[in-house]
Amino acid sequence: MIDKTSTVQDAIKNNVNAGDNIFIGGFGHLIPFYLSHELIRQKILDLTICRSGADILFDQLIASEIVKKVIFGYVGNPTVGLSHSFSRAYKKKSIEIEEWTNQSIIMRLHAARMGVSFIPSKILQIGDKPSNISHLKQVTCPYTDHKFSAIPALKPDIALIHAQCADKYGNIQMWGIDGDTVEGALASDKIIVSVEKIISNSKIKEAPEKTVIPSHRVSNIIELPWGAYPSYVSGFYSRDDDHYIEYDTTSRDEDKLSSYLKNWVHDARNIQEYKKLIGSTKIKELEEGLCGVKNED
Amino acid sequence: MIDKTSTVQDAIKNNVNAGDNIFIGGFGHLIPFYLSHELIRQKILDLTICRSGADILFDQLIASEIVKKVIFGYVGNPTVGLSHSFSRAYKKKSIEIEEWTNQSIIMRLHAARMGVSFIPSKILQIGDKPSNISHLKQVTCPYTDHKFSAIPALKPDIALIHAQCADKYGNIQMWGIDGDTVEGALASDKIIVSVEKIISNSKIKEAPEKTVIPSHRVSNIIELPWGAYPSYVSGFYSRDDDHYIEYDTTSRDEDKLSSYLKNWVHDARNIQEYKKLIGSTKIKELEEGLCGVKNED
Amino acid sequence: MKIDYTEYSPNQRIAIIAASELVGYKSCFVGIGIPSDAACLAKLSVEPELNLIYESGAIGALPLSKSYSTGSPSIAHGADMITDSLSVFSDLQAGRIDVGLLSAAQIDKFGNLNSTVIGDYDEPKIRMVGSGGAHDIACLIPNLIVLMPHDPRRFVDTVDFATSPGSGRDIKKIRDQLNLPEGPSILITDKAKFIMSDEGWLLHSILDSFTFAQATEGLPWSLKPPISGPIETDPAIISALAQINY
Amino acid sequence: MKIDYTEYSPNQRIAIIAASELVGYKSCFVGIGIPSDAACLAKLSVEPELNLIYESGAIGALPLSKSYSTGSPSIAHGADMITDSLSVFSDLQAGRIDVGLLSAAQIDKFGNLNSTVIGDYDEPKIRMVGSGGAHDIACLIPNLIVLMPHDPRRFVDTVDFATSPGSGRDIKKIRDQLNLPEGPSILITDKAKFIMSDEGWLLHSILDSFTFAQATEGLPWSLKPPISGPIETDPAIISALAQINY
Repeated sequence: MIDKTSTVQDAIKNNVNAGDNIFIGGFGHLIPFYLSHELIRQKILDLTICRSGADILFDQLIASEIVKKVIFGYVGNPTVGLSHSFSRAYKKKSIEIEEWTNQSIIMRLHAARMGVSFIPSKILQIGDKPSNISHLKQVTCPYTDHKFSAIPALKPDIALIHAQCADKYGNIQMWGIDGDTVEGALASDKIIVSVEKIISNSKIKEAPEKTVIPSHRVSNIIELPWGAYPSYVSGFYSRDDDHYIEYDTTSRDEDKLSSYLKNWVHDARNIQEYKKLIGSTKIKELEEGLCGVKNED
Repeated sequence: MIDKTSTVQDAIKNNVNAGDNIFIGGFGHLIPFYLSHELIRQKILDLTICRSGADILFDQLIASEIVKKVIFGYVGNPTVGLSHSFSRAYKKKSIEIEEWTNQSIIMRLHAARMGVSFIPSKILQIGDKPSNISHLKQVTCPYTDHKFSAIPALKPDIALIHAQCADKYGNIQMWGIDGDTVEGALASDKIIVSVEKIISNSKIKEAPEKTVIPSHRVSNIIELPWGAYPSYVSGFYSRDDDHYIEYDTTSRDEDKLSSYLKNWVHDARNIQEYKKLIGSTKIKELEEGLCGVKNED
Repeated sequence: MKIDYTEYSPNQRIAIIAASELVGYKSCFVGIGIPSDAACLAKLSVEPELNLIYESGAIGALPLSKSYSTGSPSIAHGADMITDSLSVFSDLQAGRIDVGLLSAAQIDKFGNLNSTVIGDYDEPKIRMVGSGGAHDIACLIPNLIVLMPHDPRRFVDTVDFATSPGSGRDIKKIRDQLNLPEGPSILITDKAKFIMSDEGWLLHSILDSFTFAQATEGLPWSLKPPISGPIETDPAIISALAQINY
Repeated sequence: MKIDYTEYSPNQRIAIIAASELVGYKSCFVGIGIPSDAACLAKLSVEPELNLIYESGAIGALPLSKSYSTGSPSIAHGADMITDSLSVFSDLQAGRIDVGLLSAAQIDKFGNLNSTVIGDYDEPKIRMVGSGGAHDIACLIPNLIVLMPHDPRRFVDTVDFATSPGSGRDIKKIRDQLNLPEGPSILITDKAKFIMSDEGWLLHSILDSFTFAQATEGLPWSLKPPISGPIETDPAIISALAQINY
């Protein structure tokens, strides 16, 4: 079997092209911050980024001016407030948006993952429809004559996700909250995965139910412990709610945000630098914090 | 929370009606033999039974003349041969059949599980279509103009399944091969589950990823260790291939099959009797045999 | 038992009233914030059978500490089941989840909710977070309860953008044609309970300790006197309040 | 290396020839029996990258002992991943699985396969097991290899029932219109390899140790001499044979 381990630099350089449509994993849990930051460091332009519910990682990608279009159900800083860079870019019209709902984004990914160009749904038939999806078509069930919205497939070029473990061949193990991470990855043409820990194939085979993506679908694996910070990884570390709260203040101000990005993204040339920025006190606190279900090993 | 544990007699009597459409779980693995045999013991008539790939449990239900209709993708004795009772009943026209394919049955259940009356698929557009599904309709994608078959939802009245563990509230834990068991259960209006072992709710919460059906969807739980014999249960016991092989000879002959059913079904008034029939030598052998992934506890 | 509701914060009062409404339900689609708090409160007191379902895929948790995201560790911790969002939204669309709780930035007379933009969609004054799962819940849940702090700026005649569709005569007719459930049927503020009618929200009842004037102050809808007496709260709900770490 | 193929059983010979055809593929949809044996043999010898995918949801297993069901313990044991059948069929429909291997009771000139009935559908001589996943694989897999023991009764001009659709000029035209892959392209018996053409199966090559007469004996199609020399087998395949416990 092929060894698919890579550096974060090579994985992004060899798999992502300017203009790509990128699904970004993580639903509160397992957000691939460090892996996705590499898109910024390599300044890969004109990207479309998509997922159902997006948080501050989307804000950072938008602020870095590498995003042309956002396809989403929600973009914000959960409980804390708005995604300020998203709001600014939207008002300046420096990004295009395609606005759906969380369920419809997930059903769009599911259609692509099932290999069909649409699936019917009961949603998006009433209420105001954003102008960019006002062309949404209906379909009639040939058996019941019921009307459904026809949710079109969304097949990203590539998915970037973070998970707990993988073997070097690319069998990916994940547990805890998934959201649309696995569905989005499996809908995509290519998949790159950063993990907390690379484990042996025999360890994988001991718990095949934990494997959510099989090796033949994965392009590259990168071991990036703490790569999901400030989100969290069940069994490894908790969420840094304070980081999210402070980010609200930071991102309201474009200058403050620039130095945040210099600090946390551009200058964090490797995962050790990123860990240094988090700091040992915080690391200890988050390792001891509530973090879902512990690794059973 | 409500205690949903029950006897197998009450669970079937209180939840299944004559004429019901019953999804029966188990894909090679976790076939609910003892639980489903109760349908025979209680002589609940005019049943429709459905699943994708069915093995000798379907043969037994058909032989017992409680089945009016079979909705299926496959009915046989895998590798060993045909389902003789199914073939006889089909030729005598004592059962109706609705013949699909494994994928289309699963997509039919998936449509019901997703709450839509159909989903598009690329299959069932070429090749011979059985006369009973020759009315299958097509649907055109409103975006691509591609033609798809419209796979109609299949929403069973009730699902009977077997799993490894549950708490008394009805949170069901399962691992190993699933096939369409969980999809079929979640598509159904009611769900009855037999398990190898009832465990505490706190044990459930230690591994919430193993839970495949939440308590509020489950009508009754029955502890029936060895209830999936002669199929198998990952982590508990292996498959009795010999029983399947011998069943081929038995079921070719209606008299032999009658005494098999008397012995293994009608006279096995409780799970202890069933275990006695299996016999301690065989039990030891199957407990030690290959049986997928062991229980991690 | 006479309860002085002014001792509780507006959000606590909403959670208290909402908890009463959850009696008899087995499964509840909840979002983070007041909806989650209300559902926890109900489960701890008057409806122990209630299974909390988060769109992140967590089912059966009872988060008693502050959670920021529907995917937070506190939501995963203590769950009976963690599945994926597709599964939860499938259950929702199949009518397998009994009741849902929603909040929003704006609400109008017919229960349309706005979490998308203040102002024009293409040239907004404020660009907000978008629907998330709110539109989906408002379309699909058989019983929908809306929770809104009594802030008159958030109560309008017609929302700037109907992210989550409402109810009332006209919308219900379309919902019927589409085989959708009837939409929002109850609105709870920190002072009163409203119910949906063909003509829009009707004042149903007022929380003890508050007057009609307080309960309707600044609301843009012409409101008749409440059709029912004061809201009674099961003391068990009040006792359970202490367990929730707001 | 000169190999005496008559030393091997017909099923072993099919597996040997089929294994050669799997070089270059990363994922293979396999059923129980000769398909599974052939895929295991390829993985053990000439294509270690090959991921075996069973419709039961098991991925990455290498079952070396006799398995009766696609859901058997031997298939689950040693898997890298166990997912559900919906997921596997979704991958299949999305074109994410490279190659499939099928067998059947009957095959015809255009690669239509029958596993449903011998005789008339409503009044059959023999009622068989039905499609299982065979129809689905035949419709959807980008590369389809058919494995059939050389039993002339199973080779017919037109199958009694086309459970799994074939290929050739007319069917391919319909497949193109429906955006389906081209269908069966290779047929392997225990004596020869055939390839699909517009006019149906063409004899491609014969296994060393067998003659043209033997390779075509009893087949109902008018067969021209093979278009290629004898089938060469990588000795690694033969060596790996011992590891499979038939």
